Amino acid sequence: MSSSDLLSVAPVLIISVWAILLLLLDLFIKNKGLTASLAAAGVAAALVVVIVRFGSDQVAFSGMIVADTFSDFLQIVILITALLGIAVAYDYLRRMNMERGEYYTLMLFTVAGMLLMSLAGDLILIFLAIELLSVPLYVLSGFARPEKGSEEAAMKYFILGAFSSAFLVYGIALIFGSTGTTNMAGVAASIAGNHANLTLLTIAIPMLLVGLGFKVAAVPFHMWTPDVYQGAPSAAVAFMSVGAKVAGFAALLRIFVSALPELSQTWGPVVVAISAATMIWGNVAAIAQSNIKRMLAYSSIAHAGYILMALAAAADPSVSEEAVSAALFYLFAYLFSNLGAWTVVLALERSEGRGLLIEDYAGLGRRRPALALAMAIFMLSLIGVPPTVGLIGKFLLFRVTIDAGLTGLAIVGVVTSLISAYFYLGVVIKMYMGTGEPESRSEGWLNRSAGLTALVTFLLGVLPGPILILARSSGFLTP
Amino acid sequence: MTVELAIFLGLAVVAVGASIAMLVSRNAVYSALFLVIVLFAIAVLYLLLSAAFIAMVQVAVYAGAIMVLFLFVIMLLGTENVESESRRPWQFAAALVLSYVLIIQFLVVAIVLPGDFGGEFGALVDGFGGPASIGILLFKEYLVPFEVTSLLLLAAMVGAIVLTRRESSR
Amino acid sequence: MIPGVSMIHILILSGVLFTLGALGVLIRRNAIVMFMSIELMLNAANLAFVGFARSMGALSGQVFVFFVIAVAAAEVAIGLALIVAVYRNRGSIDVDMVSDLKG
Amino acid sequence: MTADTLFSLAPLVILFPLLGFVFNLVAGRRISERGAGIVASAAVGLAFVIAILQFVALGLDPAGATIHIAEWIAIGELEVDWALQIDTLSVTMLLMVTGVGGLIHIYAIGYMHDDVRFQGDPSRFPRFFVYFSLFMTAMLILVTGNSYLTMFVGWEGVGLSSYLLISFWYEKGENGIGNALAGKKAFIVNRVGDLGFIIAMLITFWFFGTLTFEEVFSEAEAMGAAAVTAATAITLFLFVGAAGKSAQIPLFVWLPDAMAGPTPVSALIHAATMVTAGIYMLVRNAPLLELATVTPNVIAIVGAATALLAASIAVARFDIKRVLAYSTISQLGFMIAAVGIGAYVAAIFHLVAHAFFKALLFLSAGSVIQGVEHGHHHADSAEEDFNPNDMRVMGGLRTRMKVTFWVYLIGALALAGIPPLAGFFSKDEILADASHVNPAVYWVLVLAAFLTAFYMGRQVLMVFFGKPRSKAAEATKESPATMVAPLVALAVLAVGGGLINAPGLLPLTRFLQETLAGIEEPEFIAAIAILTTLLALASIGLAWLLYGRRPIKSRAPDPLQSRLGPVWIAIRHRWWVDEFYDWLIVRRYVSMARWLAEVADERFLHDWVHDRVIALGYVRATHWLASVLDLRFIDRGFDGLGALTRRGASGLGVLQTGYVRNYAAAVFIGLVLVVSYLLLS
Amino acid sequence: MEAWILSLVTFFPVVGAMLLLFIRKEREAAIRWAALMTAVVTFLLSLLMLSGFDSSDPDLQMVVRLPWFSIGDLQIEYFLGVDGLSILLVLLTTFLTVLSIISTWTAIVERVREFMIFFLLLETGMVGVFLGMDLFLFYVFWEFTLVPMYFLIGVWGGERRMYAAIKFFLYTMAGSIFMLLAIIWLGLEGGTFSVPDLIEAQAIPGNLQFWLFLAFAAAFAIKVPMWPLHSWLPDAHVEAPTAGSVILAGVLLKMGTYGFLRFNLGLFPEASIRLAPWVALFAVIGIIYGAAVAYAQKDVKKLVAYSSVSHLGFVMLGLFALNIQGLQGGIVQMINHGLSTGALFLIVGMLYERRHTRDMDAFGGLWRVMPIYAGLTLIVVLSSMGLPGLNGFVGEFTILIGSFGSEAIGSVWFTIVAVVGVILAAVYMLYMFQKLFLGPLDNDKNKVLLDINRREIFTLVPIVILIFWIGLYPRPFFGLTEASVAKVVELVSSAAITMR
Repeated sequence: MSSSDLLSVAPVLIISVWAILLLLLDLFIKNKGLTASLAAAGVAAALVVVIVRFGSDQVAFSGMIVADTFSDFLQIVILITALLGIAVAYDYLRRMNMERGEYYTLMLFTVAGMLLMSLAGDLILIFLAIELLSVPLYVLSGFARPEKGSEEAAMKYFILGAFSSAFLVYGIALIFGSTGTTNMAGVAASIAGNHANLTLLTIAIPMLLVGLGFKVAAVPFHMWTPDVYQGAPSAAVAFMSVGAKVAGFAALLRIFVSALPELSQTWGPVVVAISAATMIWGNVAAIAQSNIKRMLAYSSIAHAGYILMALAAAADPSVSEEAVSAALFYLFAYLFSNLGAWTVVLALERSEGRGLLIEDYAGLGRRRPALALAMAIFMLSLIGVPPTVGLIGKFLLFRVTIDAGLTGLAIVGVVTSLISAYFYLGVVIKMYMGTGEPESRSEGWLNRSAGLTALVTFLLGVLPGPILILARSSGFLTP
Repeated sequence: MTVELAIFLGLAVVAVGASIAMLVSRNAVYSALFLVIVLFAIAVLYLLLSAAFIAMVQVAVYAGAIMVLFLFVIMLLGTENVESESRRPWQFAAALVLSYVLIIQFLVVAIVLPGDFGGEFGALVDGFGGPASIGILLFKEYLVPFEVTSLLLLAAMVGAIVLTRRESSR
Repeated sequence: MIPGVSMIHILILSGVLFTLGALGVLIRRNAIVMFMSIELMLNAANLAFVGFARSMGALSGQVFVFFVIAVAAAEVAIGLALIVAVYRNRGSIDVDMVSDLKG
Repeated sequence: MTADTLFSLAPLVILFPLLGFVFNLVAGRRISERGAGIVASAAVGLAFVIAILQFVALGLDPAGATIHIAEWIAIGELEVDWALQIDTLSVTMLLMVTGVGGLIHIYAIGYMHDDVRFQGDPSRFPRFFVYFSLFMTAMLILVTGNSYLTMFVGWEGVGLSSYLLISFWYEKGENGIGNALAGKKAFIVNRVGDLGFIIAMLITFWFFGTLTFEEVFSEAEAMGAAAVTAATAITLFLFVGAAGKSAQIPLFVWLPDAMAGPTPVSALIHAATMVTAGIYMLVRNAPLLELATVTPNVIAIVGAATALLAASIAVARFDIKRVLAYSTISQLGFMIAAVGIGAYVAAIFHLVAHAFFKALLFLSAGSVIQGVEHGHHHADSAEEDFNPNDMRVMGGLRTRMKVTFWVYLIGALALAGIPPLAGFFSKDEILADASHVNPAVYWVLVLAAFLTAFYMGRQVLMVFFGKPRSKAAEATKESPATMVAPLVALAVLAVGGGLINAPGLLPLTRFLQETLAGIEEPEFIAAIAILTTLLALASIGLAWLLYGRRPIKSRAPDPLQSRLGPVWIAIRHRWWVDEFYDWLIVRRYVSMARWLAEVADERFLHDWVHDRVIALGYVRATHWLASVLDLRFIDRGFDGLGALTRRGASGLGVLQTGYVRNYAAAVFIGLVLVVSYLLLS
Repeated sequence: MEAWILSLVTFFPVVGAMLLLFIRKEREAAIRWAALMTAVVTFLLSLLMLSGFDSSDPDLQMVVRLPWFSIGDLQIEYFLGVDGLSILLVLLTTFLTVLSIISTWTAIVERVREFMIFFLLLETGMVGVFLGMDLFLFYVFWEFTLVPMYFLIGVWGGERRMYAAIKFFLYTMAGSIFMLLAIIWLGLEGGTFSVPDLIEAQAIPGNLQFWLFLAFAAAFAIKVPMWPLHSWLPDAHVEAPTAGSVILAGVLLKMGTYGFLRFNLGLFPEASIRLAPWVALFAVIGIIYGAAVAYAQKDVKKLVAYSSVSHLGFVMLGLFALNIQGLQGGIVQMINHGLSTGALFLIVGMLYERRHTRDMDAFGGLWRVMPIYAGLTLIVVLSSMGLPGLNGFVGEFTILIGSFGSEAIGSVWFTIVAVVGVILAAVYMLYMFQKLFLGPLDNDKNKVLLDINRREIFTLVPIVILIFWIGLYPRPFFGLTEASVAKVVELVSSAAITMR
């Protein structure tokens, strides 16, 4: 261990130390706004560190930590998510009367887990990071306790989360049994050197897919998503719908692309199937939803499917780097479009779960034109209509998919995008063409977050260049 | 058949038998006790597999702490018997079929397919599985995971408190 | 040390235990028993780890078990807390009763 | 003054009516009725002057000239200019159109003055002359166009003005819509003919690479035998066009209905000028017709058949204008037949002569109708469904409308072919040619000529002789001078018109030979002349026997009804041609359109394919995924399609039971499936 | 001027739309005037563009070409250019936008500001479609037009506006999404998204052209719309507000035919030749079908909508004649349809604004009370049914000439059936005219109708002038397109030679 080793995990360190400090400080803070600000300050500090050290590839802690541009990019995404997550939570928690300092502490814990997911160079660390990210999320899901829905969400999330992480552990055990190591570089080397017991991997790979597929909500491991998203406090959902997915994809990409590239012929088709099923299921089921939180939950499932296209494409070694950067860009795009949409949901939610039906959005276009416009932009971006970042993201994904020769998958992708237009537009229709008087107060941080995310969603649609370059330089996974 | 194999088979039978008993017991307390038996059987297996430290941890943490916690909660809530007959027989049937298939798949992987499982166990270095060797590993190579574990436990603690604290204000 | 026993035996045993654990999650409705089944699955994994560690002479496998047990402890803390909370609110820990969210 | 200078004035012949059109369109409402009429008439008069100047110029330079005005369409090889062709053929037509047209314009000033008052909308007066000028413009473009395409501009333009003029009283007629429907019918039937014209142009262009008459003809001449097939095809399709415009079988049905227009319209457009455009066009294409094989026979047969069929129908009409309309069709048949047998000059000769006497007849009929209408108003008779066109309400007008009677008689005799009136010479020329080219056609035409004399005799006797059969007829008075003066002028022409190609001198033949190279001079066959004259006299005598001796009573059946039996029924029903077309085409099309719109498009494509196959299929597919419908989503209104799709998608919701164990099972299933795949692959 | 004029034409409406945001929404008159001025300035800018256009140059002109962003080695460019294929359509767009905005003066009274903003955004999208020469940029504009149009129909539309809006969106997106795949494919294969470069390279093998052709055609055929993909059109038209219908028929549908012209013919000439008979078949079916179905409508707006199906069948027939007459005719017919159908929708809109019904049975004899209106309608109707001397004929006839002699289509029967369509056009158009204007004026509600006012006349007169201009002297219009069309024809014929 050296100081440079420490630098590689500096963001995690900052976040975790800050979390512990905040836990103590919070006892003395009456104004929870201050807690929120402090939490945000910690996240911002970590963000600064990431940005400062961006671009220096580093393998630290004897291969346990791999800090490369890939992880840096993801850390940026995660930390931005966290900042926005804190911003939107502040107003929401106050309005919903559950303003407690632990919320921010737990968020910081989970952020630490997410960051570790992107940094992990060892399967065992991935497992621990998943747990570190999940455990606080279980709690955040139940944060609106004693509200029954929130509790139920937490319960379901927890049981299924624990269930699927058991699969993950077993998968890791089998990988260990097969290759004699859990270090990803070691696994790759072992398989490449023909030392591995490949038969064991036929069970190990599916188990890994279960464990990580659960986190990113891929079909058929997605079923918790709508229930949890609906029941959990919206602020927590807004945050985890992006954060957990980003972390999950970080691990998925890292494991499959850098540890198991030799077996891409094996897992490639499986990922194709899962990706297709996820896109179809997510988009089709979303149509039936009348609750916007459930709708967005299915939407997030569907988007997992789109990103999985990149993973499927990454099975082709010649495009894997492109594919990873496409996934990265999409995650970045998704962060703003999706979190933005949730922000609007937060703005309209009222106590006891009112204001959550799509019906309730009727007339928003008149009542709060700016907010409605922002929502419309998010919806269009999620469909993939110009001039929003969603189009650029999908374009990149389809491009790598076709480049990898998976035209069929790309066709599933475009057809399901078409289906998705239906329910996203449904919201827009309600907002602009329905008649109603939605109640909502104008709250500073929510407004600012919605405005910012909408602006970024639009701007990245017009000028995606810088982020594209960034994503492109981050597509290479340190072996 | 060697003595060791016989012991292994005996423990295996105990573990599997106790697991099944855990699954079928109507009473949650019984289930917990059967699980304890399984955990003990596994701990003995750990010993056989030269993992003395882990065996100790298994007994202390699992059987000792975790299972006691389980029993404590069961007793506290008085929820030994919550289940009537299953309301969804197809779920039960599907679960059985799936488990059956998965076991078959395990067997196929372990026995039918070619794969190098290293044959019978060979000799080991001295002190393998002892606290010292594990400790060295933990604090050198696995320092980061170890620290993460501590963080995780802290988070879990905070979480548990958040979840169980009674709210007077609401 | 234990001639006659090979990794295959351990693997099969752990696989069976894992499957039984998974089966338990699927068929039991008592949240606590479900939870115990998950513990069984984790133990099966641990058994595999230890077996592989023994088979390959790689001690790191045993270290993983240590981590897994720690994680299990953390999960138990959260899980039981949740179960208690749900019980307080609903008076039952039958997971089938906890199914308001659906569709 | 050289010929070229005069030729360069030719565009004015179109420009004057065009200016008249624009003037009346813009200012017609602001000047007096008479003013509008005079402007329009003056425009035509000036055009007539220009036409005469062209005639003079042709005297100086018989070859004529082509005057380019501007480029029109130029794409690749397709080059069409706005250009006028001045040659003997077009100038003949110019003189006739502007001359007769001018007279009719003057007549119309008087006629429309009363007509707008009878119909109850005097403000519409200027509009009539707007349309008239538009018609003249289009007709003159048609006549002077130097290419198929420019001719087609006029061709369609006259169709348009015809449409507008037929439905001039668009709120009148049967059920208030009859006139409008008649106009529409005329336009659409003409469009069917245009189909032929357009296709002919397409073939012409791709075969000869040009659409200009001169170039096509010289090309065809150069190619000789190689162009026979093409020429046959082109002329056949052109004939379809001609059949539409000149009301030949099978497209003649629009012309009788076109009588819904005011009478000057019938005279100008539906007797003298527009309907003869088909003949003009075919004559223009004489070089191609000479090359073609099948076409001339087809044309001759169709023409003759039309002549006979229409004449037979005319026998059983009671509407004074309809008799004339069928007569026009019949006479057009004569001309077409003449074209078919190669007697181009005879066709043009009859065309001009027919223009004189048929215009005369129509205008006189207009005079009669308006007289009766006056009488109707004057007598203040309470007859509800009084129809001033019905010959059964007339009778005895001989004494009440003296001038009209005499000019009408002249026209009728000219039409019947009594020497030495115009019709005698022109018809005789056709018959003489037919007799040695195609005897079958000849005999059919003779029979038609016999019927012609008969129905004209019948008409004159019913209208002017006997006693008035209604109060209106009793009160009828002579028409005003503006109307009578043109009648007299036309009567003079009808009497002397035969001179323009009188046997022996043949001025018209000589004149046209400059354009239509190689036409033969017709011979005068005395035997035929005598035969036809006798037949005509006999026919008139027959008519007198039936209608003159004992004038029919107002409501009594026609004396022919009992004598002809079933034949009468057939001709009374116009051989059921309209009904047949209605049944075969109109109803088929309407029902097909309805079927396409309501069944194929609305119910099949729109509702079934979209709402059922796509939307509901979607529903079904998702149902299949989850056999049971989750009722919670059914009554959630969103919108029509939404409800369907949502309901369907909620099929997936059934899987989302809310039971954790099910979700876990899904995870498990996923695992087992993936492992199975990996093991099996 | 070269460098900035195209960007200015494209984005000036956005600037105007932004400015509208600063006007308080209660000040509706100011908003209307500002929007109108924006549209007028855009139109003037497009005229400025025209003045700098060299019609003898077949290639792109006034090109702006800047790197936008890159994906891997693929450079995506901000690449605008205008040539003979697109210049008329750009002018048509800016022209019709001005008239449409005038037409909304009294028709749109709710949420005027939003309406105008969407309308101006739509203009940008449409102009961008015609000017974008980078495939991706084109696609962005193409998809972007959906959004404002969707709102125009959905918010300001009629009774079933939501249904129509979403159907419009989904149908058009359904097609374009396959185009997106093909675009990506092309970019990967050709190494560039630049349309002229790809056309220049002609690197796509024949059998592959077939599939790419179909993928592009999916987008364009729905937009055109070709039979049997027209099901969205009547709904969208009937529900859209007048100005929306005008733009929809006048410009948006042309985006489909333009797409065929620029992309399918240019990029996949071999496939175009091979598929020409099939396109012609569907085009001809569309001609007859559209005419027949139009005839059976009771709703006058639906009648006009279906007439578009018929008219655009002619355009498609002309384009796929693949010879100079057909293409020239096709392009001019696009303009003609934009003018005459646009005018028809304006006309229907004027009537609807007065009577709030479009059921033809409710009218009759209107000529008596609205003579100016009737006269202008008559001209438009005649233009629409292809009366010689008016614009429709010039387009239709050249198309027929082209398709009749087309080697690619290969059979004259398509043309002959298409000529039947000319007759049927007269049938439904005269039927409509008769139902509205002729016959007795027997409905009391109609007796009090006022003739159209000056503003309304002003929206129609420019169109009527163009109707006559193109009809009588189309030379300037053909001249603009000539060189570029000749280039396309040459391209296709050289492909035909390699195919043999």
